[in-house]
Amino acid sequence: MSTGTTTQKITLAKGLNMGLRKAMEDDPKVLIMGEDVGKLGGVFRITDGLQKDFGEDRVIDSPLAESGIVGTAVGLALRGYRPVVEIQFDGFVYPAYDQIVCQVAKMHYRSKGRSPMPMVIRIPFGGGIGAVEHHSESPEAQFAHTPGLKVVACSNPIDGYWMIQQAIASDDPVIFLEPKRQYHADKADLDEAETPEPLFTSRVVRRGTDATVLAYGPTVKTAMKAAEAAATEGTSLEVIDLRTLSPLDMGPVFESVRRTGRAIITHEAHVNLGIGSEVTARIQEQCFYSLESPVLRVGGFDTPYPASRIEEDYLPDLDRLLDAVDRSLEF
Amino acid sequence: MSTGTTTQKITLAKGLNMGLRKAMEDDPKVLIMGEDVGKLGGVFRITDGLQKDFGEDRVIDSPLAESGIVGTAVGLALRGYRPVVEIQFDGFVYPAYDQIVCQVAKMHYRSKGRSPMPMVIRIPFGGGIGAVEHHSESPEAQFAHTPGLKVVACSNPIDGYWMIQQAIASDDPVIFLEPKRQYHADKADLDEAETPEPLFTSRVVRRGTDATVLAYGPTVKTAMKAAEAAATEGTSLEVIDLRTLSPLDMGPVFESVRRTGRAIITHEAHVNLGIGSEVTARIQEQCFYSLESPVLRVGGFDTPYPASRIEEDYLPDLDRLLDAVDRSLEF
Amino acid sequence: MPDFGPDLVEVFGPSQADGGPELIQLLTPEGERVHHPEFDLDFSAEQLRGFYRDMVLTRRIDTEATALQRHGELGIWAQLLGQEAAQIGAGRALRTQDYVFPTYREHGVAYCRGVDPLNLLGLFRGVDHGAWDPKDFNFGLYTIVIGAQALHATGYAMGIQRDGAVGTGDTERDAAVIAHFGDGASSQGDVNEAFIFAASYNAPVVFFCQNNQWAISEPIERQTRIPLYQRALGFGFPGVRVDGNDVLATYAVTQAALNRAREGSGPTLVEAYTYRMGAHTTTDDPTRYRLSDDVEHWKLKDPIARLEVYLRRNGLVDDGFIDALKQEADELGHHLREGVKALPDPQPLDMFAHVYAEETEELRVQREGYAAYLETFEGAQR
Amino acid sequence: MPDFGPDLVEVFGPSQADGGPELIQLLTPEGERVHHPEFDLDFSAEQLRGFYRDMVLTRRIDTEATALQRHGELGIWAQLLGQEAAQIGAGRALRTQDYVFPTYREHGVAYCRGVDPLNLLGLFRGVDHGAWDPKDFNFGLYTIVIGAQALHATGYAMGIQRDGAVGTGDTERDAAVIAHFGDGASSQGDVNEAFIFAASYNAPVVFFCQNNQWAISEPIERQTRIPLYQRALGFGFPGVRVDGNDVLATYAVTQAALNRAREGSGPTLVEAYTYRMGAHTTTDDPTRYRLSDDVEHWKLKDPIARLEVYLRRNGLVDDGFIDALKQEADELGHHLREGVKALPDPQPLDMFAHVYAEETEELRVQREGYAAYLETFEGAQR
Ligand SMILES: Cc1ncc(C[n+]2csc(CCOP(=O)(O)OP(=O)(O)O)c2C)c(N)n1
Ligand SMILES: Cc1ncc(C[n+]2csc(CCOP(=O)(O)OP(=O)(O)O)c2C)c(N)n1
Ligand SMILES: [Mg+2]
Ligand SMILES: [Mg+2]
Repeated sequence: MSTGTTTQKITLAKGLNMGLRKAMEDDPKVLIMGEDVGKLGGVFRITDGLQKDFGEDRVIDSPLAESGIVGTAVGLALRGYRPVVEIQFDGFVYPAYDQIVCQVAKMHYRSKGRSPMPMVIRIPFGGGIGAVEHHSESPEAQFAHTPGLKVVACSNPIDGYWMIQQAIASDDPVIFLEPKRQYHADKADLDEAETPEPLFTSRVVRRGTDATVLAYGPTVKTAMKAAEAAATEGTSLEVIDLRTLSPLDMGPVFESVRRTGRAIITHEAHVNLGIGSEVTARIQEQCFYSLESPVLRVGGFDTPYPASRIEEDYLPDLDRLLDAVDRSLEF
Repeated sequence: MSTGTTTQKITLAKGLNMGLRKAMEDDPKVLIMGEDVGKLGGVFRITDGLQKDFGEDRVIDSPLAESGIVGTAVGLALRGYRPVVEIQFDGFVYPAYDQIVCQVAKMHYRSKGRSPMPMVIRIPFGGGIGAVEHHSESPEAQFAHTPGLKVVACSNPIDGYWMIQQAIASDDPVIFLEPKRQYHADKADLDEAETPEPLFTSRVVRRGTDATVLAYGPTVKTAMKAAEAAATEGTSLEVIDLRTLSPLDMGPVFESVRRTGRAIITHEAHVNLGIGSEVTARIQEQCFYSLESPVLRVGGFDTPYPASRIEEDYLPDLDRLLDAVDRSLEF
Repeated sequence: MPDFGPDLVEVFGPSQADGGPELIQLLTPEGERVHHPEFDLDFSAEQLRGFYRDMVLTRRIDTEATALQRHGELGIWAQLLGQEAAQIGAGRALRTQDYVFPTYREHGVAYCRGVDPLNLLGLFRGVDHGAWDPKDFNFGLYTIVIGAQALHATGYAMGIQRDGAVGTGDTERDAAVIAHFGDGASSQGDVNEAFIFAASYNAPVVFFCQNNQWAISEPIERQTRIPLYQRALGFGFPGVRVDGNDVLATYAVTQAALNRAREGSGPTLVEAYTYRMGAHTTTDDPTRYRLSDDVEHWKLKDPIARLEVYLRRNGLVDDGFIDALKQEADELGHHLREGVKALPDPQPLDMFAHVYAEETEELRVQREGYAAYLETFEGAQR
Repeated sequence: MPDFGPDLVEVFGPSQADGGPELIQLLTPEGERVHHPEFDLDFSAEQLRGFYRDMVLTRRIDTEATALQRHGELGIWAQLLGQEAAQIGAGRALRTQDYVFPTYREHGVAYCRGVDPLNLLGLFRGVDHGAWDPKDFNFGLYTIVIGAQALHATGYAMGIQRDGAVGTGDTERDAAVIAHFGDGASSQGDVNEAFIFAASYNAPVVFFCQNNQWAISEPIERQTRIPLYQRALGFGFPGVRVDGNDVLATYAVTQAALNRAREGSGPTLVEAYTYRMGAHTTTDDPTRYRLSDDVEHWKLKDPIARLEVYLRRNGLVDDGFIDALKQEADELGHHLREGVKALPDPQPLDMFAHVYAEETEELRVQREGYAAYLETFEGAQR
């Protein structure tokens, strides 16, 4: 591993792969578990090469049962391991839901802190890849509603590299959401010598004055594009990458909204009871007198994820976001 | 069955039992499935006597597997039956989560309406009964976030009687929440000759002018008591029983909040991403200029459900509700 | 740490790729008709030609779809190459009143049930999640969450019991259900719960597992250390392993299992021992995890080739038949190629259709809001 | 509709309540020592008296707790009456380094591991969700979601493998895991997935199922139509049925299974054939669903009585021993009665403790907010 300050251009997939490798090198208790994570390196190749280098005992191809994967990971965590579970696609996390919500989330509490659950559950999430049913879901709100879990979403290669390591280092269970359609989309410069920001923080990724746009995971890019487009028309949007969904890091959000007076939140998950509803409820509570218009939400519609030929209509895009910005400004 | 206008005093448990019986009499396709629903009549005796009268083929004791129960109910629905599934306690619905979210909720959509899922999933929910872990959960938000499901909560004996029949008659899958600690708490007069209100409607249960309190299931009673208490101090609270959580019936809520200018919502579920967050987000969007103070939420804290000796501290009660009313009025 | 892995290979490896002694076979890979004390059947020439035709056409559907995916017409395609006999054998053993719960790979069974393969292609193209009415063909929609449908099948079978359509002796009436799933899916809780429910209620369901040796990159020995058909023994109903590349044996065994179900004798697990010759789907790259030797070995067991040898050797087909069939396949290919491009794309507002049997007010508002929003673009490029 | 229920009764009914021919027994209900070709062991007098003492004290814990629930000191209690031999036999077969994953009814095993029974009572009283440190006793917290712990056990066993604590031949080092669950739980997907994972990885875990014939009101035949221990055969590892009311046989069989696990030979399913003499819990009313005849039948098989007969008949205990034990039990009862009332109630703010290893800012705010709110009542009655 280099110790200098050389940087390299990496994709999100690469950042995650490097981060996992680093975590495994740093701590022999870190294990990777999931379907096809071994020789294949996962269907998205995020664990590529890890089984070859760390062996079958640390990179474990599991029988095809998500409850089994998470349930055995609970046992391994009780034995002192730090399992990193890969769920192959967002839509396949539900068979493990009981283990996650009743066991992973509650073990620390139930045991009065004696049985920590240092587990990471990685979920490639979101749509836009032209897939069949169940491959484009955004299940984050359901986990964020569950005390005992922490939920984060990365949005770019550099965060991918750092956040996965921070999540693995966390003694709390972390649902780790990866925007699958960004895996190979963009490259960024990684400087391994940098000190990353703490995991459970949101981040202002673009400064602006007229309205605040909140996003996470795949919609950060959309929000940034919207801000660029708006700028050409003289509207200055501030963009915040929430990064952490539970806990929410509302400080920077409140600060921003108090300045701009307007907020729009966007995510791919259904609007109804999505993260946006909680963020909205908190903003209206804490920034009541600063708000010049209602907080607006631009999300996936309240329908099941549609057939992929019309998924671009389901997904919040630049236009719908700008439309909401306009509505907010014109309110 | 009586056809006159005689009324009888019934508990919620009795109302549900009578409603189920009526539905089974009316439609031979209605089946009851679950753990211990047969001879025992369910651990809460809601299905008491039904197996005796309708036989083992219509009141089906199942192997102990919730995914199995719901999954086989899907098959029975596809064959033209109308299964009414009992989940023994709220905390045990999670093994069935995948079947509910990926199959029950999506079958109608997936099949373009050709394979309806007229299924009711009854869940005794909420706390306050001094139980051990997993017996006091409020999982409604997770289902309400799922398009394709409808979610309702009854709060009193009369609604129990009517709503269960309406839910069974619905061609959509309904998650039917029953406030277990009210099962035997109060009695009310049932007049079977009445025409019930439609299922998916909220209802103003007390008129008031100073603030609107929104509740459902077990917290309706708390809200009513709070309103009485507030009245003695000269504060007039309007109370709305939401009854339907997905879809939400916001019309009466908006109308009320526009009048009172203030809203407080209460539920036992965790505040974070509970139904209250969605209701709040909608109110601030639709009643922006009417609101004189932020919408406040009084819910279960964002901790796992605690040991029962302190559950009264976890649960929203009269005092916490009145405290929020005060904060709203004083804002 | 102790060595707890490698000995698995002894149980199932390429060396045992013939399925072991318990394998039921009526037609050898060399095209020889062999006999079986329990599961033998007399097949008419017409039946045999029918099987052959079915398999050839099914393969054609698969290769056309694979090509169409390569040409960008489908988002993805789940290939069945090598599994034609398993699917045709099972599909042809069904009666009209039987009901099928497929996975995402049951193209051959769909074909047997009369579903236009264009509908299958549409799903993988992304025009919808399922275009046929299950009730028209007694063929359920493709299920992608692995194993979930095993429970649906069991429940449906419980419905058949309640309808009194089991064990009456009336062959037009007695019905059974077949639940398809893969070797990987056999590890899912849902599949095992289906075994429990089916056994408990003695439901008329046949669990038909195509053990194609792979669950994406994971070999069968990750899911079980003993032959998979033996799983059933633990649940108290019979399991049987049939040569899934032998259409005759698969037909005979599935028919026997369906008959058991229809007559009221309860569930059976049929393990069709076969091989996924292609990739898991068109996005998969099997060279990363399996040996080409293994694939070569299985090529010798090709389900179509062996029946063709048998038919030709016994003079049951002539060149005319083969040519006519080739032409039929070409026409089918043409139908698919032209048809897929002509499949109407869904319209944006279709997204809102059928979420509920009774649309909710809030969804109506959302739909109308989006419609109004779309109108603001009026012809303009979004 | 066809009749698909009643014949089930033939498989398991009161008539077969002796467990059938495959039942392993070392001590008959009449207190006669019988021998078994595979599972016999020599027991010292001290060991036998120990088992007896363990069972008597365990029963005392149970009856005291039941009484305390009646007196309103506990919210609920899950009784183990009748299952003492199954639990003591299993519990005593463990070595220190072995690890236990219990259900909610494993009071006898908890006792064997040294957990103060007051902690168990505390849980049912509602003072917490589990008061002991699992690591201190290698005894996990009670698990209420049925079957979930079978997977935890399997994962923990995979951890033992990774730690190289299997098959080394070092009896201080080689470890195994035991997963407890009930007959009802055997229907859960999680338990069956645990079988699959354990078999696939050859994990050192013993699945110990107390088949007490009932899952609340549902008889065993709703869960399985064949003897439950045979479930294991479908997954490729051994299953065995032992007389769960015979502490000697349970001990011998569990020890053998644990040894298999420790030496690296993988999982075993032990079905301890027993009977829930009491209600499911103190809130249950079994007269609604089962015959008192059945209960009477099982009374004759009482696990404690039969060992007492044997001990007395062979002069291994005298009245002095029995009296001393009675006194010990009385002291235990006293400890529980006094102790339970003295259990400190949790404080409101405890609710916020240990949600996370690292408390979140938002939870801190919520906690402090509630603390401030509580202070506004300052001594006043809320
Ligand atoms: C619950 C669930 N988990 C994961 C997946 C992703 N997935 C799709 S197919 C597949 C492999 C299935 O293997 P098998 O059951 O053997 O069927 P085959 O594809 O070989 O026909 C996996 C892991 C899924 N569809 N559903
Ligand atoms: C997943 C789940 N479903 C339902 C319950 C409610 N429940 C508690 S114990 C029990 C019966 C369990 O029977 P069995 O496994 O035989 O154990 P036993 O109580 O007889 O010891 C049920 C249904 C539960 N705890 N967990
Ligand atoms: Mg396969
Ligand atoms: Mg039991």
